[in-house]
Amino acid sequence: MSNTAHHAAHGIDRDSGKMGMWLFLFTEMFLFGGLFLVYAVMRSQYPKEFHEGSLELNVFIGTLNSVILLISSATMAASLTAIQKNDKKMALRLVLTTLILAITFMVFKGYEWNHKLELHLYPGSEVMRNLAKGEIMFFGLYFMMTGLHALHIIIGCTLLTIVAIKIKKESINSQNFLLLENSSLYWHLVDLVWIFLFPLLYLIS
Amino acid sequence: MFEGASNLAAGVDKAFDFIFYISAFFIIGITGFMVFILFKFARKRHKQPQQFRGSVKLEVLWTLIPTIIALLMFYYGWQGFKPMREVPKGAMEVNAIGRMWEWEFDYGNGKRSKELVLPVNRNVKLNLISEDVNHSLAIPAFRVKEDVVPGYKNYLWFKPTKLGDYDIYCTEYCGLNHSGMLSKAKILDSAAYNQWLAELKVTKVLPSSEGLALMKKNNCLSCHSMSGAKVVGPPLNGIFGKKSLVVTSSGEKEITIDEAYLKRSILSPNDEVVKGFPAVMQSYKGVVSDEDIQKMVDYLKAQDAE
Amino acid sequence: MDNVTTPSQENYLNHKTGLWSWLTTTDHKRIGLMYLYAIVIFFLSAAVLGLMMKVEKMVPGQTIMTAQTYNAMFTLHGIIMIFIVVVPGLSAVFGNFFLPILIGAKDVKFPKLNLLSFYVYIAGAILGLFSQFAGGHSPDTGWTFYVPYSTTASSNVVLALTAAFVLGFSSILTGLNFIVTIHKMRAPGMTWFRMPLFPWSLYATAWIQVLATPVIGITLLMVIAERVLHIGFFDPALGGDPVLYQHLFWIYSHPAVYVMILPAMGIVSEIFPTFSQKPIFGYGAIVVSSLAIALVGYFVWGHHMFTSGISYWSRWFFSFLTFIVAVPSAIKVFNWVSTMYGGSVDMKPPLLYAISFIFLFMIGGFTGLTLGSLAPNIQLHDTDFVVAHFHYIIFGGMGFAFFAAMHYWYPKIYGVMYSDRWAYIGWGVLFTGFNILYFPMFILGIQGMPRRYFDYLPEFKTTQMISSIGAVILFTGLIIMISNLIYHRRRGAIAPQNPWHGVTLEWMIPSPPPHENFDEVPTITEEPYTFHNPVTK
Amino acid sequence: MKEHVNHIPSYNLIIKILVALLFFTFINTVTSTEQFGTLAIVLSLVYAVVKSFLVLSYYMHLKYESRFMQYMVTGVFVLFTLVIFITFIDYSFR
Ligand code: HEA
Ligand code: HEA
Ligand code: HEC
Ligand code: CUA
Ligand SMILES: [Cu+2]
Repeated sequence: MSNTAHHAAHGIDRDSGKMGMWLFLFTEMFLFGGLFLVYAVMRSQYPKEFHEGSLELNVFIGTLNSVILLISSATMAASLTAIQKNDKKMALRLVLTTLILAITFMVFKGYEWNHKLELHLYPGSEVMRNLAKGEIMFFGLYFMMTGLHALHIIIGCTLLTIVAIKIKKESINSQNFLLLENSSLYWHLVDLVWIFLFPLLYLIS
Repeated sequence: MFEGASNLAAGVDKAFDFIFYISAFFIIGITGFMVFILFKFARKRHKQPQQFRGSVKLEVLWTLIPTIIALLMFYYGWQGFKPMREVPKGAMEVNAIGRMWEWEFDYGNGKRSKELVLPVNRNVKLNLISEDVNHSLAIPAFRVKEDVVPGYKNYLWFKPTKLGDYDIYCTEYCGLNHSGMLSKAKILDSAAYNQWLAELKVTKVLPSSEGLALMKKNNCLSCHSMSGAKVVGPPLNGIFGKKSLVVTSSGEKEITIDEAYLKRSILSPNDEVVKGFPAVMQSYKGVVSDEDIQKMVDYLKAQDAE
Repeated sequence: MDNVTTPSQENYLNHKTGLWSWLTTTDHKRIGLMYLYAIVIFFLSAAVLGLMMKVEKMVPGQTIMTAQTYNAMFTLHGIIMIFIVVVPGLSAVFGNFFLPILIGAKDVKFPKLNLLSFYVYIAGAILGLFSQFAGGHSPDTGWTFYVPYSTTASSNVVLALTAAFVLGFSSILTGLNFIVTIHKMRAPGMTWFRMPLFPWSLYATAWIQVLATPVIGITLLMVIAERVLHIGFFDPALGGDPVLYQHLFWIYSHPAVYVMILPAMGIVSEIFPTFSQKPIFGYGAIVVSSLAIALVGYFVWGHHMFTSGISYWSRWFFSFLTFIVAVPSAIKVFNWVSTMYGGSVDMKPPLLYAISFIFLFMIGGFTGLTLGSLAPNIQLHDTDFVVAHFHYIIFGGMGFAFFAAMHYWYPKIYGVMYSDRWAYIGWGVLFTGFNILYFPMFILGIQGMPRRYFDYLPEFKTTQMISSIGAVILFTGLIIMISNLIYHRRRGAIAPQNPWHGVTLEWMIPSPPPHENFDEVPTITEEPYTFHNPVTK
Repeated sequence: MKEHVNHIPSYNLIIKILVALLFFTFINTVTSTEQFGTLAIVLSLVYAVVKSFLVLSYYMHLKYESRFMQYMVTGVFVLFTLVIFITFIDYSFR
């Protein structure tokens, strides 16, 4: 979708561009939806083990990351307001803040994963194999879901970088900001997914 | 359908026939009508096409009628199916075990058979157990079929009503020799059945099924069968102690299969290739730990020669 | 109106020339044609695999291939046919070519995305083929990739899964593009209910593509994760659930069968009015039934799993909805037949194919009902009856609609005519062969012959033999039909602008269409399929 | 297609929403650390739904979007819920 802005030059109006983006977001929702379905089924099969598994996760980091992502969503939304108000500097600053927050999120995530690796808690490991079946499943889902989510953050970061450059070069401006708008839609979706992931993985006691 | 041989056949056939006759009616009717139109309204004969666009009355009619017919079809199918999930009390139970690519029927107390032998007119429940991948136990003459899924407690039941031999198929794709995963259901009268059961040898349960699990895990079974079937490689059941003709770099020789040979076959399979087989097996050196290889070899050794 | 386009006139084919101009084109018509050639090539190669399977099964026992090869063959046949040929099939070829024209637009909304999705498609297709030949075994899981076999088998399953994943992505992009196009690009005056039926069916299809395809994406990713990272979503030893895989797989793959058939229904809905010179009967009902099929079709996936140990009520529910979803198809059939009634019916090759479509689709549909019924399904599940059902409905339905569209729009696409005579002969052989090939498979299935069987018991010998002979006849028919089209591409008589006297927008522009379709964007003032002066020469 | 006025959410509004979002996150951690039993999961889901509603309507501007888009997004969520529900017809009656 990264070339929507390019189309803008050829007369891709904002409405169509946004509509295309929303349709794309629907597919993302169902992509994660598949995982949520597996989660729901597995949780109904192993309620106790899921509880046990979630105790292993670091709620503090989870919460911190939630806060970070929510703030980044707000800055992203604000940058869209800024560009529409023709405040280029502010828009750029807000996009960069979002980017930094995203990277912070990844750093914490990396720390969390690394910790799991140190405990030899990763799919296929000896430690993992000796857990109860439901717990293996819990961690499997944990890695798959957060992993896919992290992948989306990384894609988002790339997108944000491009947006930042384009704002700087003024090819995104108060008249033509479809790419910024679509990137922010994408970014909010990533946030939306986390809004569900966080309680389901970290907070189920 | 062809003649059924169990209590469930009537329900299935009734639903099938119902749908079949209605379908035949519609297919022949609509096709006939189309042919009639093609004749009657052919451009040669009919130069003034009428320009009407539809009729609400007709739309409603041909929404409602098919709905009703479809629901009737559903109803018959459901009625035929309902008894299949209601196992009567006191049905005799047999464990049906599916593995790549054979069936085994466990009558309890170590009595196992490769064929399903049953007394006529008694309710039987088959507990379906898979030792590896999905299979499906189908006996068309009895109109039964259920998947055999690892980790699942699936079952089926029926009451055979006719003496005779019936084919058993595996109908869920399970790999190379799926089409060879056949067996027979033999329905005897109760005296004959009791005698058969009494004479059935008690097979000792194999000691280390861990070895078997390892062999599955390492995909040995995609080339070797444990049932005597020739797949890519030679079957591995009961080979211990047997003589085998192998081809080495210095020519053919006959060896007796012992523990050392079994290990060599896994670690460097292409040094001694069993005659008549291609040298396609890869070495498992470094792929499988020595410990695990030992377990597999132990398992192979303990296999009962049949 | 019948002014003949002279070949010297500029059109999309000679607008620019050279291979490069094709490979980088964003013209929807050229992209459609590139899809056409790719799909036909894949279709023919997969069809040859089908023929070889039939030859192998002519007599019991091993004849021309080993069991290993046979298994790899039906897997590749299934993967190509489903993911590479019929799922993109009609919408990518005729959808791309005719959707913008039919709604009076110059192109699709995102032309570059359109080209991208073509290349994604090609990449996926190549990956799929590559999985067969890259070292190790070719995948032999069947196109359904059922676990745990697909997670333990030693073959190149990951590559095949990735291929299906990539192809799904292409399908999503096409769907997305079409939805936006239909929403935003309709010509002035073309309200929703003045839109012809082919675009309507593409619209319903596109929604399924967007909303169902991601599910298969994530499912295949999970299988890949299971194989590569040892996460045991579906492995019972690790607490996973093999039947859950089947749920996820069919959540996509059942709606996918409607992705195949809906555009086919759209195409025949275009053909019947034209060759009867009479408006379509029950336009509104056909539109609504397309949308109903798309919606309800989402909820019947479990009818593929009736024997896999799902709960009693689950079977009940899925069987019930399966019967409900058949009703909109019934409505369409009645409306098509009524469209011809009272018309002035001209039995040209496209109409012949469209009528055969109805006939074969009915057989496929009713046997689908037999399968959807709980008790008969127990007997027929995973037998040759299922194989016959879906070949009737996919090949007989979607395939014949493809051929119908090919004969209907051929003059428009290339600006030349094929030989009617050879088209009739090809049809005759094809249709005969088709029925001889697949009808016996119903009988085999009823007798219990399981599918995906390399070998069979002697009692099935005669029926198998008849069926195999059918395959050879079908093969001949296809060759005749295709040769006719290929031969006349260069040598055919120049086609008029409107050879069939159709009234939809594609017939208002020259054949072949100019580069940007319309010199000036048309304004639509009336319902579609309005024949002011029917031509019945 | 009618020209609709382009709404620009103010910074003020964005911050208000952020506060609400953080607030729900905070309560969520509280209600699940205490012993809330099965209620905890229900509450978590309720909070998540409220939060996503806020994000969708304000940050993703659905509130200012056409009726059609609003229906579509709702439809997608309903569709997904139905799919889960139907899958559970299998799992809860095994
Ligand atoms: C284009 C593809 C396509 C289409 C449109 C359909 C349409 C239908 N399919 Fe089919 N199906 C497949 C492709 C398709 N199918 C494939 C590929 C498989 C196998 C997958 C695999 O395992 O590999 C399959 C398997 C399959 C099964 C599982 C079989 C099994 O494995 O056990 C079932 C069971 O319910 C089924 C049912 C139906 C039904 C009820 C319809 C209905 O939509 C049909 C509706 C049509 C009609 C009913 C005919 C027209 C109506 C009339 C003439 C009017 C009169 C009508 C009434 C009175 C009701 N199909
Ligand atoms: C679009 C879908 C489609 C089409 C058109 C076909 C077409 C054919 N299929 Fe199909 N088939 C499937 C989709 C399709 N199939 C699917 C999805 C499966 C399930 C796979 C699975 O189980 O996983 C399947 C499975 C399947 C089986 C079952 C395997 C088994 O369960 O054991 C068989 C067996 O006979 C078969 C045979 C055929 C035959 C003979 C044709 C014939 O109709 C083909 C006719 C064409 C020709 C005979 C050749 C034409 C060639 C030329 C005109 C020229 C060629 C020239 C060059 C290439 C240069 N197919
Ligand atoms: C690619 C297919 C393939 C796989 C996988 C495979 N084998 Fe083999 N195996 C063969 C073939 C072919 C032969 C016969 C030729 C030879 O001896 O090398 C053989 C021979 C053998 C023999 C000698 C049998 C005899 O009768 O002398 C043993 C023992 C054996 N394999 C064990 C194993 C074990 C244990 C594994 C898994 C860890 C395994 N194989 C995996 C193909 C395979
Ligand atoms: Cu066992 Cu197929
Ligand atoms: Cu289906």
